[in-house]
Amino acid sequence: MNYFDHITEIISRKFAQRSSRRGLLTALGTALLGGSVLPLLPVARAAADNGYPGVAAQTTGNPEDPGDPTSCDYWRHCAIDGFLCSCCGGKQYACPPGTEMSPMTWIGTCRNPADGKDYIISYNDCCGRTSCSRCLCNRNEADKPLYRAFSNNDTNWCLGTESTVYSCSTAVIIGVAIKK
Amino acid sequence: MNYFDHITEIISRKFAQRSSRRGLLTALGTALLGGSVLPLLPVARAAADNGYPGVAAQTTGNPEDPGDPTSCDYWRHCAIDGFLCSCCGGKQYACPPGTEMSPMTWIGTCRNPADGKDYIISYNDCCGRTSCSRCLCNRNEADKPLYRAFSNNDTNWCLGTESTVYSCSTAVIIGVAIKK
Amino acid sequence: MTFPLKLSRRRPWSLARPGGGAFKVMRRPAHLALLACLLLPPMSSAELAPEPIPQVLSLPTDYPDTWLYAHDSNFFSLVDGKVVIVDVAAENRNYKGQIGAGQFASFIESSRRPELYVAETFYSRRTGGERTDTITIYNKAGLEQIAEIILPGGKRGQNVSLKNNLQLLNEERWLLVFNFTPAASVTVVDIVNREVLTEIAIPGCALIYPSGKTGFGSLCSDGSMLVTELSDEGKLKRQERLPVFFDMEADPLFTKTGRIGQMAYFPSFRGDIQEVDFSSTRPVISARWSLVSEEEKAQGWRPGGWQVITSHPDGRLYVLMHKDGYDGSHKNGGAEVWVFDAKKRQRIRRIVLENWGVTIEVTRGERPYLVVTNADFAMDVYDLEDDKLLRTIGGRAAETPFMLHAVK
Amino acid sequence: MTFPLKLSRRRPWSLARPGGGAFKVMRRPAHLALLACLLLPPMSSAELAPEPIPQVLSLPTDYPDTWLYAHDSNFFSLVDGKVVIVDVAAENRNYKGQIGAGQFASFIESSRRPELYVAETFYSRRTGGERTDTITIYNKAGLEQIAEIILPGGKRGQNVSLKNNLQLLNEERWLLVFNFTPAASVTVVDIVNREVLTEIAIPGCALIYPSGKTGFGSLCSDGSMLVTELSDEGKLKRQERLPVFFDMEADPLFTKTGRIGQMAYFPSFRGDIQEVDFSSTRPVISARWSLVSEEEKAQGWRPGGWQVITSHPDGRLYVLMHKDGYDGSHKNGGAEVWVFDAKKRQRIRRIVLENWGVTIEVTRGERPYLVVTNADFAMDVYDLEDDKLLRTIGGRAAETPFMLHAVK
Repeated sequence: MNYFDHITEIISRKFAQRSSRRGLLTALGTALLGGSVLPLLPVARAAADNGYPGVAAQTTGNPEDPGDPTSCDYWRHCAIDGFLCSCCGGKQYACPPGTEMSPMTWIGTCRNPADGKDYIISYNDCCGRTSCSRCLCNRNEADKPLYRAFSNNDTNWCLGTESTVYSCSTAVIIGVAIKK
Repeated sequence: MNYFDHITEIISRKFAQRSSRRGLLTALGTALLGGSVLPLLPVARAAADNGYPGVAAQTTGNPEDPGDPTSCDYWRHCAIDGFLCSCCGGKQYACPPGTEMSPMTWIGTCRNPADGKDYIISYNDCCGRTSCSRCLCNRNEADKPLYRAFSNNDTNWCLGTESTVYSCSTAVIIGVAIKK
Repeated sequence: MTFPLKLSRRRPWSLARPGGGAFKVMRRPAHLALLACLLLPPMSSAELAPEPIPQVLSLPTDYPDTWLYAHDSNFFSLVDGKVVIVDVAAENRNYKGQIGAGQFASFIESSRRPELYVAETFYSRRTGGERTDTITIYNKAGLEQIAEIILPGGKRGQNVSLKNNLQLLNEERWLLVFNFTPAASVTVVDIVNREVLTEIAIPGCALIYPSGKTGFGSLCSDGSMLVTELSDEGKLKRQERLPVFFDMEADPLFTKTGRIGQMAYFPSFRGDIQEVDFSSTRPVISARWSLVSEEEKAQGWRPGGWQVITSHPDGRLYVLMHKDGYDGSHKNGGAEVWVFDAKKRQRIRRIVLENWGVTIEVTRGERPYLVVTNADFAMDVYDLEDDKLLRTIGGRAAETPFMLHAVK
Repeated sequence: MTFPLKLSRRRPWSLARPGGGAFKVMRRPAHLALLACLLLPPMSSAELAPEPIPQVLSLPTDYPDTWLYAHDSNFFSLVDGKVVIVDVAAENRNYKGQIGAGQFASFIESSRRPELYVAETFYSRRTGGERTDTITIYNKAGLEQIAEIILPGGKRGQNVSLKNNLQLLNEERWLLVFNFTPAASVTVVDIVNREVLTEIAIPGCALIYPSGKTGFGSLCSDGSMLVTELSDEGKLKRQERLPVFFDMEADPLFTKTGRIGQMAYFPSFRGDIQEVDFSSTRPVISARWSLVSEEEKAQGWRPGGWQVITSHPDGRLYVLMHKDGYDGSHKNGGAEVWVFDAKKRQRIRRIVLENWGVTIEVTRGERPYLVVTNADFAMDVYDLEDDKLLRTIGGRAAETPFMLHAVK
């Protein structure tokens, strides 16, 4: 599910007003995505801070998959909306125990700063437990209104699951996209 | 229901650490209860601040019933625990629309600073709607453990109602207590 | 200051009755009666009188036009959302009451009957088990549940609260519910007789924009509109796809509208207004104009937030605006509310908000108030006489009130 | 950084199927398959491989002794509480999963079977309608609901979460549930065969303190203890009221205990410890001693908070303490945790907390951790090797985690 529209935007805005740390990270991220990939930097970002006090940073353990899966800035999260499953007992590609992964989803295309390739990311929701409430993250660049359903993140994508109750969202690699 | 044990205590503690305003109010309240009743002061307290940002202060409209029913410091609240119904669409003696007043309750004895008398106050809960969540207030002086049930405020007193779901708490006058 | 009650110390009240089965619960506990024996007779006229138990407040049958409904989707416990009734004009007692509205519920009030409607979803075990979709009907005065209609099929569309997924039609005789499974359809309910009439597919389209007496439009994924006309019996009479009238890729329309009379004003992501005339059963795509000057466009002024637009019967549109917008900033909220004369298509003034805004609403009375869900999820109330912040209604009145409905 | 998917722009995916009835939902949506056709073959070994869908994590069958259960009663949405499984020792991934536990639920784990038990209450319409009380059984590895037992009579006791309103007995064959209507009773459930055995009244008393193989004590409102002995079939065999052993008025016992072996340590409001030996079916009221010196007592040092006491199998008691206590401060929380040698009845040391504490727990392993629910409702983890704050687990891990259960 992908509908936590303003909150993280607001949170990051408020945070930025206080410290501008997040603005810095965004700028850093843009620089990284812009071209010259410096493999050490994303790791440094992850280790530094994910922006969620009380949530410990992670790494994927794979330098080809750089960044912190508990951070809204993690490269796979380029079109995610919701609570990050990595903060909720799941992983960036897996649901927490006891939940069910939605077979339906909305999809984004994110560039991996480690190899410069565009990956198709499937934002499958994890369903059947109450709101995880941790690591609320929203990025709206590719969002379209509700009438373009599979490009819309205001919809509860816990569909086709035993329960439509939403808990958190994953960001699963389903392949490399054709270059535009 | 009367079980919001530490929260307001904690909130007031945190608040006190910041500004000591609440400590002042408590001291003021104690002074008032101690003997010389200054009728203007409780009103001044009510108008000043109830301690809950975003909740507007009230008065009872009766100088014999001084203070602010949205304040934890209001004299009738001497043994209350929970969300104050005055902040939730109810009044100090009445439940919000759509809820049901619990016929069972726990009872406290509070001194009215206006007449110096001790009143028996019945803390009937309002039930059948979700947590109001406003004006969380707790005062534990007369609280006994769960095995002394009718003196215990950790119990959900939404009993004997169609639903046991708790929404907020009232503070109803049921009479004047015998002097000890 | 507490004086422990001596009586309760001598007599343990938690008397249990042995054996199984459901105990009958006393409606008026015995100890209250016992306590009454201990009360002194009134000693002076100044003494406060005992207050009756139980007492439950009620509301007027017709709500004042300074009230609104704050729909709290409650992101941090989505199954337990609610609609809070708020008086924005009063100095205090702003929170009037609440009704349940969980699991991506939808809400609408009737303006012809003193009733409120909530479309919601329940699970027998809260987050799982058997699903039941319902329309729950409350009376305005008591906020009591007076009827329930079961919606068949478990297909009620669940999304962040929108006004146009639950709409009244046919002089408020019908209530229309948007479904999404992901097949899109609309269930028509006879809300007077409390029965489900039919379900109508709206493939590739979404939402319900009432049109004329018995029609409605739905926005479609290709930038067109599907028109559905119902028979007098509430069955499908005719469907028609209007030609594409906006660029879905470059500049899609928000699903939120201002509505003045039968004219709806759809803002676009980049700051245009698309007018659609819903006077008759077949909507007419009308003029398109810009909310922003060329200079403002260059500065990136765009509409943004959740409920980004609202209107007043006096002919004014209110739009929540932010600067430095970009493709993807359409839900960011805004720092200003711009006021437009809808007929003249001209801006009247800019209101600079005290706090960042997420959702806006304007009460419908002759002296209107602007209400803004701010970034802390409290509601800021501005007096539109002088555009000054009058008060903030917060203190957990609602956890995440993304949708505000002014009383009609 | 988002690159809008060209494909989805050309093909609107929200294809609806007309007509009524429940649509069968695709388990693997067709568009994923279509997308696969657009994927390039792997170009280099460095490329990240596609990840299978669906994937759901699982947990070990035996949880490490550095984990605990944080019971979130969720005051701001009481119907939607939960139990969060937390690894307090790991550097990250501390939040392992959650199970539902709403409407003043109770929780206990089995130490003999890989199962978790929740006693809770559901309403058919979330806040109203038909009430159903259940024991829900989860497996530890999958956190899946593997069984449910309906509790009859709608009498399950609802209170702020306590350990002793849901207890295992008879080598964990029986699960005992405390009822309160306000008649007090205990329902005995055969948790192995998943059936309700009986209900036993405990008039004027409350809670369940297992004693011996088939007995339990309950604390009573006059300062005594009621002893209940069950037959091998889980029926009532014998009840006995022990003499009053504490002063209910002047200095009542907390309902929370430390328990080392079969000895329970009940703190009193004013700072004593009352030992009760639960080795055999009939509890033995044992020694009473003070946690505080005369000087400390004069300074008002008292236990206070919610879970104010806990213990470790190594023989240590941990008590949450505050200064300047008064009658009524027993739930205020505390600034220090005092560590006692239970056998010697002597304090070993004082731990000054970094943040005000509300509830404490100590993990049961050889290298124990002290976990404190702090005033912000985050969990502070202290290393008991050096009493230093190691980490804080927060970020809405739980809204109001008043009760922490260390993995046994």
